[in-house]
Amino acid sequence: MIPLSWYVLVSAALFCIGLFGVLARRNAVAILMAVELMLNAVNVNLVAFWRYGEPQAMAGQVFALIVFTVAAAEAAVGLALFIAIYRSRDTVAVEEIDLMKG
Amino acid sequence: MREFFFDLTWLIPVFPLLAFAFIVLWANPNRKLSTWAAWAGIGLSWLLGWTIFFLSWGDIHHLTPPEANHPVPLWALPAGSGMLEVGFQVDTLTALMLFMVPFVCLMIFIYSKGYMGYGTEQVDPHYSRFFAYISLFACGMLGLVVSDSLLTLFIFWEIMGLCSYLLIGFWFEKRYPDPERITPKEAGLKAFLTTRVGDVIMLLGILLLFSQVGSLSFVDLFSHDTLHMLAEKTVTLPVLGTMPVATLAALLLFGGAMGKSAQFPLHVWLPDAMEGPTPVSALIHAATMVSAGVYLVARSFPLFAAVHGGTQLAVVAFIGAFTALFASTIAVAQNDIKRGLAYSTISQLGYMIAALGVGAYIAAVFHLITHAFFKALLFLGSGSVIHGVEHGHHEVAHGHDDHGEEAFDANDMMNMGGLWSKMPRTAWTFLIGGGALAGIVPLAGFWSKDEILAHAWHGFQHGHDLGTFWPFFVWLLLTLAALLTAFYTARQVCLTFAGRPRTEAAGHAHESPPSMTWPLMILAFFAATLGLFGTPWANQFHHLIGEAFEATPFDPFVAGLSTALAVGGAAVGWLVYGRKPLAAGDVDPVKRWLGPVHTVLENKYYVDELYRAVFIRPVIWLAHVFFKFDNRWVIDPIVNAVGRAGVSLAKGMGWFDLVVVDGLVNLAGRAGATVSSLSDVVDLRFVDRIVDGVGDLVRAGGRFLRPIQTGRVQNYLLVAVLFTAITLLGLYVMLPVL
Amino acid sequence: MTYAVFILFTLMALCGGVLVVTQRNLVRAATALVLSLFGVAGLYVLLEAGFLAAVQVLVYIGAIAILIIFAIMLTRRMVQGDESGLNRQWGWALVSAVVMFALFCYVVVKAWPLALGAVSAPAVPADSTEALGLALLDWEQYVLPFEIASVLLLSAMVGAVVIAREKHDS
Amino acid sequence: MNGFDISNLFLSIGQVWTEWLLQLGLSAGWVSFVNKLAGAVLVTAFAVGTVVFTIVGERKLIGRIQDRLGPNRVGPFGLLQTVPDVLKLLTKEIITPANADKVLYSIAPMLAVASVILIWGVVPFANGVMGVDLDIGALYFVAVSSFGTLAILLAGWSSNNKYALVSAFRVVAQLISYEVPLVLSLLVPVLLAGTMSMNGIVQAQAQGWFVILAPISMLIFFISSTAEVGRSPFDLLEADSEIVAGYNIEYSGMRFAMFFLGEWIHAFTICGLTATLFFGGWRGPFVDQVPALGVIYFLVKMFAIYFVHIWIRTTMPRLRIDHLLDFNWKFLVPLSLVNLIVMSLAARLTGMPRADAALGELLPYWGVLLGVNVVLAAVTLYVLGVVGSRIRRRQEAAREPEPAVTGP
Repeated sequence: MIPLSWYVLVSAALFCIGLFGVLARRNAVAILMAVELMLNAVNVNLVAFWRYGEPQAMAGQVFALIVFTVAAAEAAVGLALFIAIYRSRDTVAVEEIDLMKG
Repeated sequence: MREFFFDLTWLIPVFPLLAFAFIVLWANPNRKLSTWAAWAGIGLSWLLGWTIFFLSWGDIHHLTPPEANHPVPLWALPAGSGMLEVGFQVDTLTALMLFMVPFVCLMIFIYSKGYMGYGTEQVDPHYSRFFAYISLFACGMLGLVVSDSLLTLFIFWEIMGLCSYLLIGFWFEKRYPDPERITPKEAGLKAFLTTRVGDVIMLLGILLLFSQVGSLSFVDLFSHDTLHMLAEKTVTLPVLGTMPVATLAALLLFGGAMGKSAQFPLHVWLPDAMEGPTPVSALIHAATMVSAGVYLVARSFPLFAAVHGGTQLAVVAFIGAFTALFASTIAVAQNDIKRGLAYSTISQLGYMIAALGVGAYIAAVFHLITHAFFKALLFLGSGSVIHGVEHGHHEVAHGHDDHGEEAFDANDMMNMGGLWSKMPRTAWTFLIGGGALAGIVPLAGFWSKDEILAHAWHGFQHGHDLGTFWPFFVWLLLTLAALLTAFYTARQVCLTFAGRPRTEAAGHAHESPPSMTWPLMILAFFAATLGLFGTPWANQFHHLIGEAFEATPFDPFVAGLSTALAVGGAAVGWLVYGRKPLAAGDVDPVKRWLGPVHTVLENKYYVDELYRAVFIRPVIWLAHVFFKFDNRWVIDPIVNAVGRAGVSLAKGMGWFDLVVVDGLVNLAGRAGATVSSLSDVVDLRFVDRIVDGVGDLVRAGGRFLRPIQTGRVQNYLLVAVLFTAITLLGLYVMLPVL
Repeated sequence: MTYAVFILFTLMALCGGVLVVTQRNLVRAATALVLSLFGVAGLYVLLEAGFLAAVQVLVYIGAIAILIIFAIMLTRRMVQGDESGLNRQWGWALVSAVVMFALFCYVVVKAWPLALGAVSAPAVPADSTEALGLALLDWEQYVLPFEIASVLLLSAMVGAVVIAREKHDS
Repeated sequence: MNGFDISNLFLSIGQVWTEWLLQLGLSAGWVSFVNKLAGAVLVTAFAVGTVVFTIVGERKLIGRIQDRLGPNRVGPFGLLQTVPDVLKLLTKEIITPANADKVLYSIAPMLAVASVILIWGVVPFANGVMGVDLDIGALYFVAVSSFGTLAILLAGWSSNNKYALVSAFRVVAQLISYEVPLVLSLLVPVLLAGTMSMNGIVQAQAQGWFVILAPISMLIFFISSTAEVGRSPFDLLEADSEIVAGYNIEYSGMRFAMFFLGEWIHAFTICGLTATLFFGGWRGPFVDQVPALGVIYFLVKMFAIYFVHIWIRTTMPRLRIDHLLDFNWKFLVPLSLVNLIVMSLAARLTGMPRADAALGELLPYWGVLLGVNVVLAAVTLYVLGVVGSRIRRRQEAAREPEPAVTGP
């Protein structure tokens, strides 16, 4: 079997890729996609620890499922927001959405 | 039948909650329906509450602890490792609160209809919303009273916090010409944030208890074994040293009570809460919010008493007594009728807290109940007065248009006077409420206050857990406060009602509508008679709250002294303000006598100003400083500075050229003119430059600081991530754990 | 064999991820997201969480990816700009991501051995999907989070409709 | 080695094949790998090979229904017509539009075919004869078919053609919408069988085909799967009179053929699934004694359902997009939700019968489920009638007040 650490490393890599995307992308939708990557990285961790920890208890899978749900809700609301912002400001570039600028 | 009603206790907070939901979701556009929904909600709660109270009165021995503390679980939901248990319980304290809270709330609700101008031209645009909010507020308080664990208590506690924010800031669009004066919006925010400070401390206490006991239900927490364990176990803190867990937990819980019950360091929100509509003030100050703090301390009193002679009781006693005196001195110098009452509330809460501190549990709860009635009465009465004066003002303003809408403060007692004949019902009831507050025999306030003083005196005479100093301290401060209370109450009554009207508005005031005066009269009845249940000779109250607590013996010295002080204070008040009432434009005689001291009192000992200087300014300053990070805003100013230096240098060279070289050349030819031109140059090149330089500096500073808020989420996030990374890195490097 | 499959799926997940955050063209980025998420689904299969793998494909590729592509196309003018897909602070972002990754690696390597072979884990019960379903609906276990999640989803749906709906009045 | 058992033909062939490989000297790991590969190739070959015949069959059938002959030139009765067609498509130039997103443009057709063929991995031909008996087979089917949606969206977008994009939007709206009732009706067999494994579902139908126990679910599944495939009356995705040729307008040659292929395979794949889920799959007389018969039963059922599909395709007019979505969201989705709840309650009520239950025990089970379905159908029809007449009345009321034209 593949050692647990490999999965965790893959997950860490995926997480950091997503992190980079969240910090560096200009487009809001792209940021949302990067967030999805991060959530998936978390899920990989959850499932991996479930598998190597205690497969009889379903905690890992349950949490992964809840992350799915949250991700779906987040995507729906996020995209709706972007479309609303796009309608009013004609852009989804995050740098240009700076109503809070001092 | 008893069980049947007891099992329905959980419905008490649900009725107002349903009313809230109904108004918000369906009845919002319909004022009449909203009013009736709110009344129905609180009315049902009142009926059920009194049913339970009188059932337990008749059946008292079934309710005395510990049997009474059987919580009734409603739901148990799985939450992580444990179960989230939601339930309710009825014991004597709860039953007492159920006697007071829904009834006073009902009176306030009925009063609100008239106050918010139902059916008149001046009806509030958010009339329905107001009823929704106060329903939710009542739900919060009732839920807090019936809850069986600290967790549910905290939830309802926070609901009340939210409602206080919403209601204090109810007239959120209101602005005042004076920018220094606090607006309702800011007052709401202030109340919310100040109580939040206490709430955080309280949450810490709850977490501490949970970590130690593993449960938050009162039965588990206050069982003999748990209390013993908590008192035995000690904890060491960095600054405070070693203390029993029970002491620490009690102190932390007391932090929450300090916030909600407006005790000394956290009292600042309460006077400003007067910006809300008057029924809200009554609700907050009498029936619900501030009582919640005292209720919390009373509810967790076993915890406070777990360690004999511990610091926690001393702290409680000190804070309470100090607050009582402190606030009553301020109240003497307030001209705003509601603010005066607000400080009186703080002072009276101090009484209760101090009473709990010296162990006068029964007296404290008794005072909580009586105070709720007469303070609600006073607030509603003041609201009625303000309402009348405002209407008088409107009438005057409409009468002749040239009067204009200049700033007119209907709350200012200096604008009143002579309302006795205009508003007789309000005046009578206000007088009864004032008498109860001042402690005049045989009104309610006398008995409860006297019991507190007697208990403290008894502790001083016969020894106490805390030794003899603290009881004496409490007794002394509270007695002084009693004198001041009588004085400022008399002052308020005289300024408001006696003499002749000092303004045209007061002259045109009318009695308020019956929906406002009826609650006043009912409350006045209770304010007058309620004390008779707690007389030292036939202490029904003591009987009700439980024989477990030691009764306070009647002490003729204390009773006589406090009666003398009350009558004396009132008499002095009458002598100063009542015998020869102030005319329009007169200066307050006390102000003349006290001079600068009065100014300090009028400004509430400058506590607000102190907080602004110590807490608010540095926080804002820190927030500004922390964002120098972004490279653009660091590098840009550097580049600019270099550029500006270059320009300055060039200008300096030019100056050198102009002044030195030219000056040397021209020196010979124009010796006579040189002196005058030199002085001119000095003026232009030095003085002007310095002035300009200061200006530039300020502008550059402004430009430097302004864009620290980029408004970009990613930017903030980057800083956060970088900071996290650095912190983690530091942790790994420094901690040899990993 | 298992290693080959693992490496294949890992490469899919990570390369897809890199493409997601670097592709300027957003539709391509979304396609790369599908690839990456499919790789993650493959990892689930390797971890014997078949149900999750299927749900991953269903939810992410069948729903979220398509939703994202829809959103991209509805805000299309943005997609075809000539400017870079990254903002000015991307250098710092890269640094912090790399630092975080290094930290993670450090911790992981310290905590669990990287060595191949001699790895054992308890066997997955045969009816793990059924166990998952029972755990979700078990009063003693996760029924509350499950219900809350469904309420969240419902409210998110309603909220999304309300936010994104064009206002026809006035 | 056991004797070659003709009654369990396919398993026997598999055994012989495996032993032969082992005798060749391959290690067990490689044998399993080769076996899996061979299985995959076989299943794919079956799917693709069947298309060759179904195309001809369908065209001839359509010809019959439309009162013409259909293809009849190549081979006996025109049976080989597909061969020159395929050759023609293969030899055509593959055109890629200049502004297309080339990578996505070339990925899309492959994805379209792959998504359909992947479904065959879990379809049981006979008892145990299937690609892989996943314990989440039904979910796998739903998951994999979502790739098809993605493929269409990508094809429409990457072509950089506005008609293609509009078509892709339409298709995706349609596919996503109809996926909801599809999945909800799919859940009923899963519920009744107590497993998501396809083979398990077929085995559970020993107690009665689900078409008898849950006819409403079958109808919903049938309707929404027709929509998923995009055939008449749901063939909006290539309504050529409205949006030229749909999302694949820019495609030519083999790439176009792949979309075509994918669609065609999808058509009878769905029929195979319907047969598996509701018509007892490989179940039939004597199948317990001679498992190999299952393949025949399965194919017969599949093609019978396919025949109904073609029949509908040739006789029903096309729907308008708003009607189509209305029909889904306002009728199919609520109905399938109610159906799911009612069926789960009914199944809970009766309990699952034992595997060896006698007919006397089974009859109440059937009776309750069928009765529930009939009641539900009656209620649905009644509600439809009431709502329909109300709508009609409103429409008439709206039409009525035309002002009378007064003469000059």
